[in-house]
Amino acid sequence: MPSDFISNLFVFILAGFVGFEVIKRVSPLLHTPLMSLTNALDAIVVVAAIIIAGRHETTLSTVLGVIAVAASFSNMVGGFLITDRMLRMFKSSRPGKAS
Amino acid sequence: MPSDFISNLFVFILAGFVGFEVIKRVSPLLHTPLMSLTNALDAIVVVAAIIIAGRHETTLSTVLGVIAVAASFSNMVGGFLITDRMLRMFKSSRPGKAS
Amino acid sequence: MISSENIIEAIYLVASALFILSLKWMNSPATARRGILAGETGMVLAIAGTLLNRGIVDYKWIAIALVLGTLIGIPLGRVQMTAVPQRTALSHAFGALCVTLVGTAEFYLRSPDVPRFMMGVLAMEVILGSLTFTGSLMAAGKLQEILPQRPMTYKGQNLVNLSLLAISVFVAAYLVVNPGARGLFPLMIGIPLAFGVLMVVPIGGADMPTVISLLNSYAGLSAAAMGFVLDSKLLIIAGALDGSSGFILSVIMSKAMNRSFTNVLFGAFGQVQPSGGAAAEERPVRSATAEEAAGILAAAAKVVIVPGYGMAVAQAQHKVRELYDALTRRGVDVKFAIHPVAGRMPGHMNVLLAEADIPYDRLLDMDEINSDFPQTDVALIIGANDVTNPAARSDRSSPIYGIPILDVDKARTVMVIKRSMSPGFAGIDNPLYYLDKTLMLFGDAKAFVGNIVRELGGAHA
Amino acid sequence: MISSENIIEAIYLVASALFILSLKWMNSPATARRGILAGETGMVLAIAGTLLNRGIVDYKWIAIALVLGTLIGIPLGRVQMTAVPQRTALSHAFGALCVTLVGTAEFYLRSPDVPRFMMGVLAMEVILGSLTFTGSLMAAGKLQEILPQRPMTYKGQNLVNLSLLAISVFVAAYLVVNPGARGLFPLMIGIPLAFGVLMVVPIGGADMPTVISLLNSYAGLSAAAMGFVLDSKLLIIAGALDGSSGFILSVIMSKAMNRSFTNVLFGAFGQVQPSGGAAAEERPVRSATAEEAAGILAAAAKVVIVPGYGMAVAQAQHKVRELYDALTRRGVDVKFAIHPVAGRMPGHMNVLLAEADIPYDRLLDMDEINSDFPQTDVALIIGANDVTNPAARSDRSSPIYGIPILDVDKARTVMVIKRSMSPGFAGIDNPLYYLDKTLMLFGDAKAFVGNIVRELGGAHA
Ligand SMILES: NC(=O)c1ccc[n+]([C@@H]2O[C@H](COP(=O)([O-])OP(=O)(O)OC[C@H]3O[C@@H](n4cnc5c(N)ncnc54)[C@H](OP(=O)(O)O)[C@@H]3O)[C@@H](O)[C@H]2O)c1
Ligand SMILES: NC(=O)c1ccc[n+]([C@@H]2O[C@H](COP(=O)([O-])OP(=O)(O)OC[C@H]3O[C@@H](n4cnc5c(N)ncnc54)[C@H](OP(=O)(O)O)[C@@H]3O)[C@@H](O)[C@H]2O)c1
Repeated sequence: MPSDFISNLFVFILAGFVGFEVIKRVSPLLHTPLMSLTNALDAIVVVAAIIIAGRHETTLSTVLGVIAVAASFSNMVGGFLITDRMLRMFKSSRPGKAS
Repeated sequence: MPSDFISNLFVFILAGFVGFEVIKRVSPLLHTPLMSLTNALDAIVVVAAIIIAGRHETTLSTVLGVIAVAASFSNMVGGFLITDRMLRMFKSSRPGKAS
Repeated sequence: MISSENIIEAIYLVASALFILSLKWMNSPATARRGILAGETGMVLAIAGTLLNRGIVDYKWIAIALVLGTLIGIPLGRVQMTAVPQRTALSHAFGALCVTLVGTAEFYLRSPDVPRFMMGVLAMEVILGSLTFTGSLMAAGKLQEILPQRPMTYKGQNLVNLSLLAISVFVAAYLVVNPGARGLFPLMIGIPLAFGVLMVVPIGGADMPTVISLLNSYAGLSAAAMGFVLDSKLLIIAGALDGSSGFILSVIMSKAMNRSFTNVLFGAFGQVQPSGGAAAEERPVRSATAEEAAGILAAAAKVVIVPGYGMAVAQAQHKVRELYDALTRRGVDVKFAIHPVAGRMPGHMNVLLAEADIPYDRLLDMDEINSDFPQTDVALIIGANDVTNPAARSDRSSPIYGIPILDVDKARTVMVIKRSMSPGFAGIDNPLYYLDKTLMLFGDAKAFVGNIVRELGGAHA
Repeated sequence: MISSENIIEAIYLVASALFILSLKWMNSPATARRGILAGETGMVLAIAGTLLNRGIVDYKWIAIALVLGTLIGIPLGRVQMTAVPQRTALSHAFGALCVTLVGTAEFYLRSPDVPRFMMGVLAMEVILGSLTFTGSLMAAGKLQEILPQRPMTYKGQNLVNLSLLAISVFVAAYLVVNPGARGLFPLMIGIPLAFGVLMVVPIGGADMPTVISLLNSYAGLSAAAMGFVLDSKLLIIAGALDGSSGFILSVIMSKAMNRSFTNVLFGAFGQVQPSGGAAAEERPVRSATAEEAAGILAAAAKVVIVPGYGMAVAQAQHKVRELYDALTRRGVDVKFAIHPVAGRMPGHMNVLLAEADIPYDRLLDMDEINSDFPQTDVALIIGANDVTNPAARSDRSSPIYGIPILDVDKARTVMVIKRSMSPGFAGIDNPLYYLDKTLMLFGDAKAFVGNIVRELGGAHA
């Protein structure tokens, strides 16, 4: 068991606590945008894919890497786009006219 | 800058977030017990003192270590004792007789 | 003194903090936009930081992949609001795909000399990743109604599934002991892929949202596992955040539907539908026309509109907006009662109504609004059913007994817009429809609301 | 494969999680006891784990130290509730002492070969530690009234203090560059020690609670710094939690007193007192006897008791409890209005009333109770002053203008128990006392409440 594993475990546990505390308090009003936002954030796996694709070690690894980058990056673009679209809809004051 | 510093920084930041989220939601009713509880928890520095005292390298270090252990441990004992005392006072249902 | 690794790590640290803030700011619509900004900034930083990585020798392929990703991503960002559930499922599939592929690449680059421990985590990453991949695709298919919505069950199904899972775990264990066995790795992907499909097959289309959230947390976990393999705190944090989000949402949903996870996963709930539908027809109900409905609404002082899944499928939100305008113009006080699981995903009604520009301070949670119903003249139910079913309060035998519902039956008059007497998602009859105070308004939500608006002389579309 | 270091680290991980849960469970009285248990378990685990450390050659001294600590700790755990502020200050001093000593030992064991970076953190640790040590001692002294409560100020004071701080930072910087200069280390402790004293000297006794919380977060930070030096995540987490707790509490306090930190630290607020005191005497007030007060209370249907610092110093909580019993027995509805900064530390009133066995569901926050005052027959103010001062709402010139207060003046009758017309902590006159609806009940809180109880014939002590 590499010792950096434990320090990563610390990070994992703490992040878990933060996650629960923070998400629990997201207004139910925004649960759908929350879902798409977490999609976008989940796309962070792209960083790992980028390295695989960029290291260019074997053809296999490069191919897999490229697909992986495309897949996760599309998540990021799509996720942020739609979350933004949704949130732009939420208006508090009496709005002017139907969209 | 040792690389483990950054991983510690991760832990620090995360713990900070957890701290804020959690403490913000402590009921004002319990702010005094909260203060004494954090005193008790702060006594965790005893672990570092124990090692200094126990390694027994120089007389100086041992003396300092012993004082340090005594100081922090007294915090722990005192802190938990008084927090417990306070909390035992808080009663919800109509109590029987004045203490 | 300060190596480029350290700089990258520092950038990742900032990115992680930004991700946390991004979720934190989602707690209210006022700060939510800032939340997105934080998320985007974090993402840009993280990617920029990664591109600094010395290991990268060739940026061509990365560039191509990024362009590709953008091309796929933009349409995925432009889908109809009603298509959000399947879009979400799809994006879990993509995320899981990425994780699985990276895991595979890592394995073949490193094996045979993969440290036992890391091999274990890697196995977990790949297994979670691949089952999430196919599982999410299935879910998306069912929601998009490419695949049959109704649950497909057969005897010993759960046994088959679990044994599949067991086998893949066994393979993983074997690989941990001797990581040289490259030949076995495909098995460790193939079997979970199959499992993912079979896992979702027996689950009814309407249960998908819960499944999606569950898969969401799997995706998060696999990302975190990848973080452990690559010793990347950034991935671990993002994974943990994503995982807890998915978990909490699925808990909220199953609570509001009073179902247990196991029940959702193995229950094949949907089947009940027919029976409930049949029982319905017999007893008499009072129905009314759009004209009558319009009259009653115009006469009311306080109206609460209860939207449900039906409004979503009918795409009626804009007509509802017109109704809201027409009534408000006549000085009627109009509120919306939003049940936590109205529709088919958490917050479903809120986005739809927001899409139609209805101010969100008119949308009230169940807990806020329930006390108002006794003072309400008309409760207008538009395509909602289960979330208004009084049986949940009274009838112990009902499958939805005990779930918190909207007390519409406390209002002076109840009007229900739906196409027929057929039941809702839970597949059970709704006693509400047989009350004297209840008027059934049969028809498609969009069309019927449109008629009411016309009667009120308020159509401006 | 699994080394003892790993086991210890794993134990520390569990301990950290328990600490977090412990604070989490403090969010309601129902779970708070569990919170302590979690904290204690975590502490035991952490210490046990530490004792496994291979570096430890000799347990004798540790044992002695632990016994010593227990002997000091027990009395510190048994102090009067009214002495809690100084006890808290004292325990910060001890914590900081420990951190400083450990830091010193570490330095002398490692120097001259201390890596620059670590030396920097170590310096921060000892500087924060030593100034917190003396600062807390001073605070404790002032609260215990061993030291003069009133702020001591002289020209250029802040300049002197800041330059002291600057020097110690400079020394630290020098040590970072050449860690061999063992001779300089004592300076880096001595100067902050002096700074700690001078920092607190100009601060009024009543401002101490804010200072204490600030020092609390310093203590936390220094512990975290130590964690960085020793690469111990456990210390970092505990330090961060402690730091944020102290910070949040001091923010709450300064908000409720509408003061800024700088204002608290450099303001020497206490001086205003005399002027306000002088202005008071002139205008006429109506006063009443215990007998009259008892009559009015007995006739009332709804009574709200507003306790303040005066009740604390008079130790009147048990008498108040008797009053509460006597009135409740006569069917009067009695509630308590707790202002966030009533008394001299956060939650001060709550502990005192809890100590007197008054059920906490009778204690209402400012926000909960303020709407009740208009329907309240009698607001009985016991040793509170600033938190009831209407000037905070109306008089822009008042130093407390804008702070949220208890709207006691909205009650039908207001009765104020205090010994004189002299002002409270803020040192300003209170217009409330000159209202026609207000009756002043002059006397010591404990004695006077005792008399009222006797009049009500409810004394059973
Ligand atoms: N929100 C979530 O996260 C979530 C997730 C999973 C499951 N669920 C479940 O979904 C259900 C949601 O309850 P709900 O009341 O919103 O919906 P519901 O109970 O599913 O009822 C929807 C009703 O709308 C009517 N309808 C369908 N299409 C329509 C149209 N075009 N025009 C007019 N009416 C139409 C249907 O009746 P007709 O066929 O007669 O028109 C049906 O009775 C709950 O049982 C909940 O547990 C929710
Ligand atoms: N709670 C916190 O965390 C905190 C921290 C720092 C500062 N503060 C400040 O402390 C103040 C608290 O307000 P407060 O209304 O509770 O107290 P206060 O404004 O300080 O007033 C206390 C009053 O009690 C009276 N008193 C003193 N001894 C008494 C006795 N033995 N019997 C009867 N009355 C007695 C005093 O008048 P007589 O002398 O005429 O009897 C005084 O007017 C606020 O200004 C707040 O900003 C609070």
